[in-house]
Amino acid sequence: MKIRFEKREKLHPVWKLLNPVICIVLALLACSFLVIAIGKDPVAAYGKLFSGGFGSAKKLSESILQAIPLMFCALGVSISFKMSINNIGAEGQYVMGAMAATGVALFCPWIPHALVIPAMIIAGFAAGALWAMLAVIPKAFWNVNETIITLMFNYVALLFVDFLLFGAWRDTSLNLNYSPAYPEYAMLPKVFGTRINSAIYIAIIAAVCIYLFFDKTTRGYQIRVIGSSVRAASYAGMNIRTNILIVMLFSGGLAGLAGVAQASGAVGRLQQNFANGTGYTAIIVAYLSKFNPFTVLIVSILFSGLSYGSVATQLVGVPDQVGVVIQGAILIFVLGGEIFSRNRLIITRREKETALAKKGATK
Amino acid sequence: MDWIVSVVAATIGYAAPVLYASLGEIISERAGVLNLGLEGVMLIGAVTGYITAVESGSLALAILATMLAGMLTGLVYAVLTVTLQTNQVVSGLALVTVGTGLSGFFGKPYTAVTGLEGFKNLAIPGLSQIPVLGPMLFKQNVMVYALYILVPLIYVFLYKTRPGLKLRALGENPGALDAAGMNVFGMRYLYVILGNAIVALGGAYFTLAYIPGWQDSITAGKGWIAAALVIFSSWNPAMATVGALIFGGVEVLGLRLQVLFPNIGIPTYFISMLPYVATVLVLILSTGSFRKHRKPGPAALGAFYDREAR
Amino acid sequence: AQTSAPVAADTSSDSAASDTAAAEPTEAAEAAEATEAAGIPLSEIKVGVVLNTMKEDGGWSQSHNASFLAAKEQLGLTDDQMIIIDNVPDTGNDCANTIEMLIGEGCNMIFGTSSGLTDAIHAEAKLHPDVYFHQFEGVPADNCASYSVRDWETMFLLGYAGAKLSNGDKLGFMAAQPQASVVRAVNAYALGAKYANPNATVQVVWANSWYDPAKEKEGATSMLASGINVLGYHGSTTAVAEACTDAGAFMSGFHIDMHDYAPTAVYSSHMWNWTPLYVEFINRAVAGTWTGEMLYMGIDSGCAQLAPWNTDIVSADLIAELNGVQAKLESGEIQVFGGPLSDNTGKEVLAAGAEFTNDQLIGMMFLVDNVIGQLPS
Amino acid sequence: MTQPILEMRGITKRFPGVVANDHVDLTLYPGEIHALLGENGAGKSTLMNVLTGIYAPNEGHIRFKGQPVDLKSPKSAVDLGIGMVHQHFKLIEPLTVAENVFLYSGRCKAMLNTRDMNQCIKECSENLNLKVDPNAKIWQLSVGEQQRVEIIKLLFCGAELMILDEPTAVLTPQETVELFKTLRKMADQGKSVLFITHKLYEVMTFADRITVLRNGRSVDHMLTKDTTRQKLTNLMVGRDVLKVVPERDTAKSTREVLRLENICAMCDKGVPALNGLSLTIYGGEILGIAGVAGNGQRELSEVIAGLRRVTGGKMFLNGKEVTNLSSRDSIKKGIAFVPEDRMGMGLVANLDMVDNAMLRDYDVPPINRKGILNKKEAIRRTESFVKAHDIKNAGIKKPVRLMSGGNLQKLLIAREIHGNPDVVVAAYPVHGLDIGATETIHKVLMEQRARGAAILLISEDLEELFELSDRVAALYEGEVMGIIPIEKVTEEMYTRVGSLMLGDREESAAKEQTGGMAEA
Ligand SMILES: Nc1ncnc2c1ncn2[C@@H]1O[C@H](COP(=O)(O)OP(=O)(O)OP(=O)(O)O)[C@@H](O)[C@H]1O
Ligand SMILES: Nc1ncnc2c1ncn2[C@@H]1O[C@H](COP(=O)(O)OP(=O)(O)OP(=O)(O)O)[C@@H](O)[C@H]1O
Ligand SMILES: [Mg+2]
Ligand SMILES: [Mg+2]
Repeated sequence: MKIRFEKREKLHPVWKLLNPVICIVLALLACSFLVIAIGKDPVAAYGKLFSGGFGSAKKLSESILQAIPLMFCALGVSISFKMSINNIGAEGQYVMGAMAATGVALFCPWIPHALVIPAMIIAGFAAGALWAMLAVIPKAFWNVNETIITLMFNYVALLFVDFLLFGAWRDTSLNLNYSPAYPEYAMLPKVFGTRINSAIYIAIIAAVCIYLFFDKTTRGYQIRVIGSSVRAASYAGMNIRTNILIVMLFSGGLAGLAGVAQASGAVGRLQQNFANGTGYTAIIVAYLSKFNPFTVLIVSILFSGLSYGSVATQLVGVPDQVGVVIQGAILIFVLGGEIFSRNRLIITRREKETALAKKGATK
Repeated sequence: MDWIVSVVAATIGYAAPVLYASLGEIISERAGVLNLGLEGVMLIGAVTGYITAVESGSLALAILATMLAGMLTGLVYAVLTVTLQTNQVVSGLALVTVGTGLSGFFGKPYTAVTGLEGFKNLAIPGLSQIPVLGPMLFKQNVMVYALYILVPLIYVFLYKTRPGLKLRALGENPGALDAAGMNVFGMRYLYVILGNAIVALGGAYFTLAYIPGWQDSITAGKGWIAAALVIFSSWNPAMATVGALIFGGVEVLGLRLQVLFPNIGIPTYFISMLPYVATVLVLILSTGSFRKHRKPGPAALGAFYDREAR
Repeated sequence: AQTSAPVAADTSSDSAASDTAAAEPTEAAEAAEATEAAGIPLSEIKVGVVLNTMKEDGGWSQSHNASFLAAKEQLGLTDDQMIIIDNVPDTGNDCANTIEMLIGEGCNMIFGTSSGLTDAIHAEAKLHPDVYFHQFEGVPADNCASYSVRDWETMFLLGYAGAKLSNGDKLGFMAAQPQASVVRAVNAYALGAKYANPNATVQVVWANSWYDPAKEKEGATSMLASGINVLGYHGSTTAVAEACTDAGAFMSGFHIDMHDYAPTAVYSSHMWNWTPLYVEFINRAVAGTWTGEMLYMGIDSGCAQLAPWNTDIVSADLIAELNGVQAKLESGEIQVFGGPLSDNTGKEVLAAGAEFTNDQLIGMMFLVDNVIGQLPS
Repeated sequence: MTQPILEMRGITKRFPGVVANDHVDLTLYPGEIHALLGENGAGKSTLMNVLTGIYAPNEGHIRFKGQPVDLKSPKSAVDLGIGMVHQHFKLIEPLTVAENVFLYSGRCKAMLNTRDMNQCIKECSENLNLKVDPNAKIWQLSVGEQQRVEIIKLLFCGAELMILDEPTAVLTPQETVELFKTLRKMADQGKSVLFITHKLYEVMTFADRITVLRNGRSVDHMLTKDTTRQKLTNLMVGRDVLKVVPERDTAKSTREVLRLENICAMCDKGVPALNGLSLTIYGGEILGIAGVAGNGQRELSEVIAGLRRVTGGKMFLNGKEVTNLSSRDSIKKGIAFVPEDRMGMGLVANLDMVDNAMLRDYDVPPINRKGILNKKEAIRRTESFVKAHDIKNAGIKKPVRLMSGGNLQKLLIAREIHGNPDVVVAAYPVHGLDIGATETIHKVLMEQRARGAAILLISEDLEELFELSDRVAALYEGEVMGIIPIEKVTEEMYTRVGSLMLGDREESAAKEQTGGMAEA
């Protein structure tokens, strides 16, 4: 038997849509074997998983709340990946954004209360952007691999925030590595009737802006060109260095906004390990969304629902790590399944191979 | 002098897991397959090794199981990146996620299970009596000694043998090897699987030799450091050794500074940043485009090979 | 009675609130407001527990998990009457979500075992006034109690023993992060050592990470390499035990009896036993005497325990001496954090005869004068 | 006749959108040198890739030495003794010449011995009269030297059936002669040689038999002695080709548009590629650049287009110095560039036609309105391109990677001449195009010339150069060896330019040209 792939020209749009769905189902199936392996009931576990994340309006709204920082990070990551800049430093940019917002909220008493939230947003964006741009300066000027450096910057950012939280910024009234709580005027208003905060509007506006940016502006056009072909871009006289920095400005800035949204919208103070892996999950989300900003919003909710729901799997005795495994497995299966939308799979039996000579395998 | 000896000895012990991971990754990247999932593979290796050791009581069996687990992840990764032609950067990240999740899942009952006699430091009779060098190099554990053999072995294999020549060619121009009738896909599978087996040993080093014991995310980011070292090393196992020792040295010295100069005035958090900052600096200095003769890495690295593509 | 502390309360009202909270269990005295609350029948008690790390973590959460199971056993609760959820991050929204889930499952007593869960517990307590909340080292409120265990008496004893076992005046201490509870343990250890040997000093090394066994081992090794042969420890990995075994040095364990990790090195361990606290809370709920107050227990109630002295290391004479010191601690003759105290920069932090408030203990952020090391400023 | 060594019957290979081979037949006998002929894109390389097991055919079957064979993978072909020099070299750049050759040789021992290997290759290259340094790394070699390595590789490893895909494109005429001497020797030993070339002269001189492909079909096969160049050309093109040299005024323009003085530049590897090159192009003329590929053509075009920094010398545009323009400025100053690498550089495969149509002036009005793209204008423009040049497409909003080579090139050139540039640099503009597209491109170039643009035309096809150019400059190792005005195309012109391409300067060329070429 022989297996090979043959390029196909186009795929029926229904199949194109179905492809990732099938892959997700397969991923869930594969993970159910894990549950079986520890002697638990996968149906019950998945039931808890999904009802825990999406089972009621309240749970769904909690998942959306949790998804907000993920949305910002994934939007940021997706624009850098669109230019083929592998920014895996969203985690650090997120934390830096939260740190700057905290600085404004707690340590700038001279800012009029009404302006505190706008100032936090600006500071958070700027801090994330600066941290991201700093990490790609070696790339922009000396063409050093950015993947690793953006990652190393995460560790540095986390340690720096730890330094503040264990020292100068510590809430001295608590046995906690937390900053003091934000004053009321530094908290984002809630979306009416729910715990979801108004940063969700910013996320939606950001998604629209990103869409328009790539479709309608010369800058977005340049980034699309560079992302597809660096050679064509330099042929067209595009300054790659400037564009790298600009992309990271927005990529990091958006991740910084994730920090603002979480700190000022949900938590109300800065905490140690504030991002808690969101910056990494964002990469998975961005990739699964094929960098489409609107898809990013939806997939973010799906993923945060999965992580919420995984807590509930403990009720039936399944460790919550299963949620992480499922997230990774979904990515792996969707990645691996992509080839089937570009190619058709051709399996020929040994005996049939010679017959191929006369018949012609495909039309 | 004693102080230096103890720092060097500690550095070697600290560098060993990173070096295992780097060596494995060098093999895989030389074959043209970028695997950023080192952290995940190490964790899977770590948990497998530990569970096997606890259950069977045999360290040899544990090492074997570790390598098998590494090979299994290698097989999955090869199916993804070689056959299914997925994006290697993202696949690597997926491997980190899955590796972290799986190791936590299966390791849960073994967290803080104690009583395992791991690989102990063994003084090699004779060699360990050599002044200065002896206590530095030859009072380590078996997994470190294995590296003393593995590094030269991989070096000679890569640069002095025909299969090594093929491996070097594989990451540069798989099309050339394919046209000459060599099995590009098979070789990529082989080296990704082999590489991951070695990476997994890096994880098992923590659970079987260094600590021993299992805890969630026990590798604490060392896999990423290893990925950086591969670039620094120009895909050369000898240079990777140097890189791992630099990294280990910075980390060890950072901690010793707290003892030597307890009132140094630099917050310890900044000292803790040193290894990461050093990694960034070393990467820039060794691969920046201002360097005249920098090696950009295997030309086909990160790209899948499709025979019929143009 | 006190007003419920708002989630985002500023610091001044926080400390005001906890000043009124008693440091010692004072059940009946203040139970006036609780009398109207009829008790919950034991069969209707349902306990929901949120652990911030894995329940097998070999330390913190493991000790809580074991204590909850013991309490369940002791009170004869059924399996259905207790749900333990672990690995819930302190940060972010996960805790609130988990509590919602537990209440959805019918829990009427919620326990959060990390001080990091404070904000979420306060917010949820407001939303569910009929559920009894309990938080570790938090701020008490109407339906939210706070609790802790005095670990400094045991740490003092371990420091005392360490100084006696040391081959010189200098001891070491391997610590994870400079969080207040860790700092408090370091200080108690150092004060114990000083009580045994007025010249004793304690070198502290911070790993600056809650979870990096490699770093902890290396940190321990760096102290042992400088000639120190006794280490105190506050953390939950086996790494330091490994380093001490290799070097033939001694150490004190933390969280659980670490004797098995390193039989030749661990001379004793500080161990948590939360069972008396949890039994007390549940009993109060059943009796209808439950109040939102601060409950602190220590070595006297068996909440803080020492593992049996390792007789291979600690001589019988020394054990006798230590028992004497322990008796003095229990009788209050020795106040671990009694004035005068000055920090290692020479500043006086507590005048002679003075005592720390609860808040000052919870938020302790200085190193006593015989500790060598620094805190982030 | 003896039994054929190879029979290919009914081979069909489809790629998305193209039928590259459509029921092709090919027969090969032992001991013969066989030429495979066809226009660019006729499917020659595809057929050879099927034969070497790289492409799996959709239909057809192959017999080797009378036995049906199933070429599942290149390995099966290698095992049968089929060896090939590929059109696009299959060399490992960071390895040395010797390592590249030994990599494939069964003679290579498990442990490498550099000294023995080098010695062996040195002897071999001397025997074959193909000089290369065995210890040099491939990336240090010129394209010509790399071609020699490929040939050494093939001959060193030995094969029953040797395939050479355009081996002579970058060889000097002398080397070509040497190569075919060697191949003939091999054929006399009973081996078979199959070679592909566009140079009819080589076919007529060296081949025993010929197979002609057109549009993916095998149209005819014949003995060399039974045919003529004219017949072959007609077969390849499918109709009678009347040599119409396009009409052009001979009035000499004297308006100097672009002048290069002593230009020096490095190639990508940091090795000097242009060494004091001087040129002047006048408005309304086409200056042809002849030369073996890899002698600085690419660097020359990139220097003019502002894509490569010069390390010495000066460039003037309309009398003003413009040395080291950025590519942005060079676009703004009216320098159009049709690069040799159409898809990688000139066009972006994943973007649609509209996006590609504005690649060079996305930045200036009317496309750019204060940072916002004027999509309407871009679409209008794309549609006008499509109309003006009859560009076939699947929709202007579809990625251009779905378009065929000829239509891509039409889009590219339409974009470049939009806005009437002063200078047009066209590198290999018709490479890989069919006759129709070629004619369109040539027509466009002549129109630009008539309009008064200064045109630099780089090509490896002397016929094309002579047909279009007013003057032809020969490039050798980054220097202009001489510039020849083209008035009347004679056989003598070929030899003259040929010897310039070999590095004989104009002064000395007259004496030596007879020696080298007469033999050929
Ligand atoms: N293939 C590539 N992929 C990604 N980034 C690249 C690539 N090639 C170059 N770059 C990045 O772009 C940077 C700058 O490119 P750019 O073309 O803007 O240089 P430049 O023309 O010298 O800039 P300037 O005009 O500002 O002097 C390089 O240093 C490198 O980091
Ligand atoms: N791998 C491929 N994928 C898609 N199309 C291809 C591929 N290889 C060749 N083609 C197409 O098949 C046709 C024949 O190409 P081929 O390379 O065989 O021509 P050729 O005769 O060798 O031309 P040249 O003289 O330019 O080398 C062309 O239209 C080409 O675009
Ligand atoms: Mg530039
Ligand atoms: Mg060809």
